[in-house]
Amino acid sequence: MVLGLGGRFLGKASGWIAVAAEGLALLAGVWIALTEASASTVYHDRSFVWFSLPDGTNLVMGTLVSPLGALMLIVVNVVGFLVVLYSIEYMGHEEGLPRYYAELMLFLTAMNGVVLADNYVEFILFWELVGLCSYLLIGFFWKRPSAASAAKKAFLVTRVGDVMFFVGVFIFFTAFATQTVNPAFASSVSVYPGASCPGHLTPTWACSGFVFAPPNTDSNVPFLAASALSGAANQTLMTLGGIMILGGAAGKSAQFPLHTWLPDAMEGPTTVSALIHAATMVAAGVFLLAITSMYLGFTPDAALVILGIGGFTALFAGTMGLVANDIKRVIAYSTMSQLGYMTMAVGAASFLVVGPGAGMYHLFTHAFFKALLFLSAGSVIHALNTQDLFEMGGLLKAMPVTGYTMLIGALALSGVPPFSGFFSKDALLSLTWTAAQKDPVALPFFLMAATGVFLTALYTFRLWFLTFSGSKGRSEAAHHAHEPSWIMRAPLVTLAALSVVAGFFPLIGGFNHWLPGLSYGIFGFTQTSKGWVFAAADLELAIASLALAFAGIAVAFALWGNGRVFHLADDSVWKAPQKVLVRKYYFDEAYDGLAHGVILGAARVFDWVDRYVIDGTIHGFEQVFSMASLRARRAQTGLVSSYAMWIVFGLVLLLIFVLYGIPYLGTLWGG
Amino acid sequence: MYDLSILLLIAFAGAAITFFAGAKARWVALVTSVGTLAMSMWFLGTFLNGNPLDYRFVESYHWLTFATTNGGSLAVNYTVGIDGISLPFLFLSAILSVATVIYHWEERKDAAGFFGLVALTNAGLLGVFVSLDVLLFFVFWEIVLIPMFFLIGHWGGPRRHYASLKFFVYTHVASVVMLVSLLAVVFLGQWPSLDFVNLANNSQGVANLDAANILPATQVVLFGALFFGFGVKLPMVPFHTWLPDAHVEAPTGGSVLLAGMLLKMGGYGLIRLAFPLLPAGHVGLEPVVLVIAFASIVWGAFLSLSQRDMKRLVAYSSINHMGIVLLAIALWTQLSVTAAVLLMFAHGLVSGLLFMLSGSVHHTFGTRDIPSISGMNSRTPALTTILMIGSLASLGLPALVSFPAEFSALLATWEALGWWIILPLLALVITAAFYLWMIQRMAFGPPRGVPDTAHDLPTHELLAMVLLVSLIVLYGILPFLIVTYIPHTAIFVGCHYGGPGVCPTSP
Amino acid sequence: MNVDALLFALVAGAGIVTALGALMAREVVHTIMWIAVFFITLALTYFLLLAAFLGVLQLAVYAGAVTILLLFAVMVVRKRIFSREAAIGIGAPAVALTFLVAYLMLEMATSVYTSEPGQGYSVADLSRNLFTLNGAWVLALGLVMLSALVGAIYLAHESRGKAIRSEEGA
Amino acid sequence: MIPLDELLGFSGVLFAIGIFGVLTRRNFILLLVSIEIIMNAAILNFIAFAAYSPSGSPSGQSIAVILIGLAATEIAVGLAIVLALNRIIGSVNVAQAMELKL
Repeated sequence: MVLGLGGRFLGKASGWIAVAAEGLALLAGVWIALTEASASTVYHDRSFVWFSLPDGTNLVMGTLVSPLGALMLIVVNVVGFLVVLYSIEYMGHEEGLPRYYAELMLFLTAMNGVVLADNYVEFILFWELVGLCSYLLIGFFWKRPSAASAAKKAFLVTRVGDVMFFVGVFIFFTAFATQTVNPAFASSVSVYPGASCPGHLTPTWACSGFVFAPPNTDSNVPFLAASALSGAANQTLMTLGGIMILGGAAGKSAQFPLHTWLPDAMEGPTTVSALIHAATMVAAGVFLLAITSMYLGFTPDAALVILGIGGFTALFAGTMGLVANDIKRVIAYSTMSQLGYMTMAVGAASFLVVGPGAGMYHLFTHAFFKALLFLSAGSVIHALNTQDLFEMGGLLKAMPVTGYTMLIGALALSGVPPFSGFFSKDALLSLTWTAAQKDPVALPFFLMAATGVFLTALYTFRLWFLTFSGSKGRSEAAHHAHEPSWIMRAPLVTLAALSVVAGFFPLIGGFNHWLPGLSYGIFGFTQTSKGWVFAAADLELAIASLALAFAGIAVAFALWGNGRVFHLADDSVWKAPQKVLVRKYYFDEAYDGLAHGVILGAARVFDWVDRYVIDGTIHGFEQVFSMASLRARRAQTGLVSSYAMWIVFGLVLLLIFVLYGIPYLGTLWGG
Repeated sequence: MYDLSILLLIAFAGAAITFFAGAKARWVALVTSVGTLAMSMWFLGTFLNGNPLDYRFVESYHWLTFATTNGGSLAVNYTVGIDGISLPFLFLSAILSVATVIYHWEERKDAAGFFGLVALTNAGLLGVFVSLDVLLFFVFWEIVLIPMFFLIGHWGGPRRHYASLKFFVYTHVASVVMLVSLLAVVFLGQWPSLDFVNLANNSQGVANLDAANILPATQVVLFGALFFGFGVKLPMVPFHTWLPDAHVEAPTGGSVLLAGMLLKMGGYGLIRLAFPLLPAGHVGLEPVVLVIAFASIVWGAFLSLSQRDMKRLVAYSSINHMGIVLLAIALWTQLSVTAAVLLMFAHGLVSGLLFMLSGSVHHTFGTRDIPSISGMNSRTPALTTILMIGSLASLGLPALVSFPAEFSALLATWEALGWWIILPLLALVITAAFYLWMIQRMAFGPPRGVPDTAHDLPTHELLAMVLLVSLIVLYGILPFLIVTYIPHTAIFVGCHYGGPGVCPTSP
Repeated sequence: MNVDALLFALVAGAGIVTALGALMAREVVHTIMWIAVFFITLALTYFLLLAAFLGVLQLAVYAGAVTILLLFAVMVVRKRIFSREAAIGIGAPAVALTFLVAYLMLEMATSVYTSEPGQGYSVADLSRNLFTLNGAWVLALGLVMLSALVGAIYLAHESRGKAIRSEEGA
Repeated sequence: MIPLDELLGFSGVLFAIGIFGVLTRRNFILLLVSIEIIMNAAILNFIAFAAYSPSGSPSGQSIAVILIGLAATEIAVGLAIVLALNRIIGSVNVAQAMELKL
């Protein structure tokens, strides 16, 4: 918690202050993470009562350094540090730098807050701040209408997800309140580290992962008592809760159908894309699902939905990546696709009631190689001032460092050993395969994900070949390209190194519990408590995915390698699908139609009703009254005596009524 | 001992002096409002020293006694006191009047009258929130309306006469209905005095009423009338059309006080009078109240979406927010009442800020028409930044004051009504949509409709806005600073109503 | 017929005669004389009803102050007022209405429930009652008097301005 | 003691006389006098009822006191109007005071 605050002390201008602050944050983050790894108990502090009601509703803010959080802490701060360093040169010539760094640091603060949050309300708080920073940074080039529009879209689409997330958290509140006698339970939904394995219903992995537990008691009794699981209504509610949480995660992590904002978000500076829209913020959705995964373990239906959404997105985004011509958009689609893999893995893990380690593992490796890809792309854009792939080419000679680091990133993304992406992708594919064996509903999604492996390799290398291969560039700018200075190269090299070694991370002893439920394996050999165990199925799976990846690379080489240029649109067979893909399956049009046609239309209709029906009714009354009073005015003569005459007439009538009328009425009513 | 009377004295004497202070009027108004602010902050500071369930700083002086037809008598007292519900409003009123005075520091048109009316509004508002006697309450209630009528009618925009008249007719009809039904409650309930709390018997200040004296059917009728009386002020659909007109035509300071405080009087009246006094009435009319609340929420959100005038947009978003307040009040649990008070507090700050912004936009660019301004960030970064903060606060971003309020209101809605929560959530998304649309059109994009001569905010306007922004952020990050006061009082409304909460006993 | 009833018959008759006389007098000054006597007859009635304090009040306020005020007004607007009532329009409807009202009133008077007469009240009783249970009305009266004072001053002020203007015009 | 119905009859007759004056007189001062007669009739009623009050409460007399005060006030305002009328239209004839009409 403390570490992120460093970013707040940001002076004017200089990015170096930001670098120094984030450097400190990095050191603090690593130190906290290492402390976590070595400590037997988890650091947990709930001292700050944010909002408290006597009826037991307490919203407490606290700090929780959980194993998953420690992993995220390292990811966020390492990538954050490198990106801020990279920004010094990359953003050096832009206007409004203090604003840029301030927003970036606010983002890092909020992201650390998300990682260290100890309950869902606090999580939402920082989560929304992260969204705000994303909004601000996408709109950094505010004079461009497209940037302003993209920023709005990002905020709105994630807002839809957030709203679902709210409902999910409300359902949690309900679950707490109904499951416990003590009203203090309703207070806060906490992710609480489990030190022991209580309760017959708690899955065993919870010991190394999380259990939900009341914050104010010492026992680790999970809130999901037996009664929560019996009864169809409760089960339905819990499933809905899981799906609502997925909604929140899908908004942030750009999963189908809330994915439309991510490609547009590339309007922001490339550094922002690398940090926020590849490595950290979008991963927050997966992180959310991971910390919720024990809950999801009780709702297999929701887990399957998550698996399905993830698997579908993995393929769906890959297809769109195939036709994008903007270098950043290609990487953006690959981000969506990889996030789909992670989501799928967490869903599969929840379905199988194991820890969410596989998905987190992929998140971990992906953060490095995706940041690497973005920063390399940024380097290219910096040199060429264009983002169009078809204006590049042959850059390998001019920019060898960029080219080779990007190659490492591309190989890691495609899942080629020994680069990190291979291990994590293998782990999650095998997990999903297990899930598919348990329930055939998951099988189509597994196949989609497998197809996605081929597509990933295909579009990644399409990108790389179009950019770097060949003898000469396809545009004037490409001929004059040159490497950036060491400030930009250093992060590239560092990230490349990390992309290579990150895959071996789970082999380091002492960090196993950071990735609960992960069965780490290489070519069929899986590390278990009994040492390395061989399984033929895993080997087959690994070989199959490797073959798919190589096939993808080969096809890419055939079509785009060595400076060849091939447009899908030129081919008669691919023309129609290409058009659909370029238009992103018409999702933007559909949503625009919904927004403009339906909602705005309804707003217009409401406005008309408000102006003419409601206000019109009021004015109608007014007119009736003024007409009536005009009539009545004619009776006024202005002569005092005639007024008096009328008064006396009234008096006489009143007297007659009192004298004769009331007794008469009395006889009528029998009184 | 005489704290609240001193507060009222400062406010009213200050207002009176302001009218005759001529060129020094703004200084007098500033000193007056700062004085009330200082006193309300002192109340905030000392309130927690005693029993938070009590009415505090109570003064009660017998005034006169009526004979009633059945041989009893009815005392009229000067009774003032504050509790955890009125305290935030007291503070809010003082802070908004300080901000208004600072914002209008350079007001030239009949300055003494303007500042005097602002100070008088503040004084009346303070009176409304401290009075615990029906007659006193009504007197202050009416005092607030009069300066607002003149503020709109004299300093307003081109259609000010229409707007002020509409405002006055609506609110006045509502207050007459309110008074009549309140008196009906008093007489039918056979109250010993017009005080609406029974200070002698109950330290929790549970309302005076012995509901058994009034037949449930009668209660329903009376509740309907009271609900109408307060609801028009709130405002609720379909009696809301005075609000956009009044806001659009009112001068900036008038809008700030109108949205910031006058709407809150409606909510305060519902919490303080309508709901606790007539439990059977509430039960009987609950569906109607809920339908109106949902209608206000959705209606306000959709209408905001179709507005071109920035001020109108903010006005309709007020309807939306007050709809959520109404919903929270209608649920009538401790959490929801707390949320309602907190949301009103938040909305007071945020809408005040937004109306100041629209005023500044108007005199900087000469128009409030959203489509005709673009890229104002290029000339007026400070205005743009504050505009963004205000909009984000209004759409409920965390770390800004609306978030804890909206979150707890929605939580209460979920707990009470379940999936009906979809409607307010939909409205939440739409709220985000129209604010973001406004920012996108006005703040970003290539500069257009932004003259080179446009200057950024003058110091006094900036100061007023920074004051509000800092409070919005402060209470957003540390909401317990204000939440602390509310729920202890909110618990009695909950338990009095026979809700699930256990009624606290006096310690 | 006891003494009280006899006295009342005399007083009431005088009252009716003086009231009519006030309205029928040709000169306005005579009207004021008549009305002064009318006020005195009513005061006598109050004494007969054992309401001595009210009787005194009637004498002081009506027979004293009000009469003087009326007389003063007549003097201020002297020449036109001293002249006789210009046109006495006793229309048939007015007379008919008057008789109708009188008839209804008498009808009403005979139809009321009567109870035993009380013993009258001391001034202390009266004031206790006046300032406790009817305190609100005293207060309201005070407010009315205040606003009447303001109104009267305003009217006089306005008329002075108008008068000056009309004199200049003439 | 005087019978209540006679007292009420007396007051009723006075009331009718007052009404008659209000209806027929044009002179503003005479109008005021008529109104005073009506007021006195009403006050007499209050005092009469107070004398016959079953609960022994002097409220009727209290009201009478207040009414006397009110009547005095009314005369003061009425005379101010007389003065104003006299200055403005040069007459106290209400038939000429048509400005009540808009």
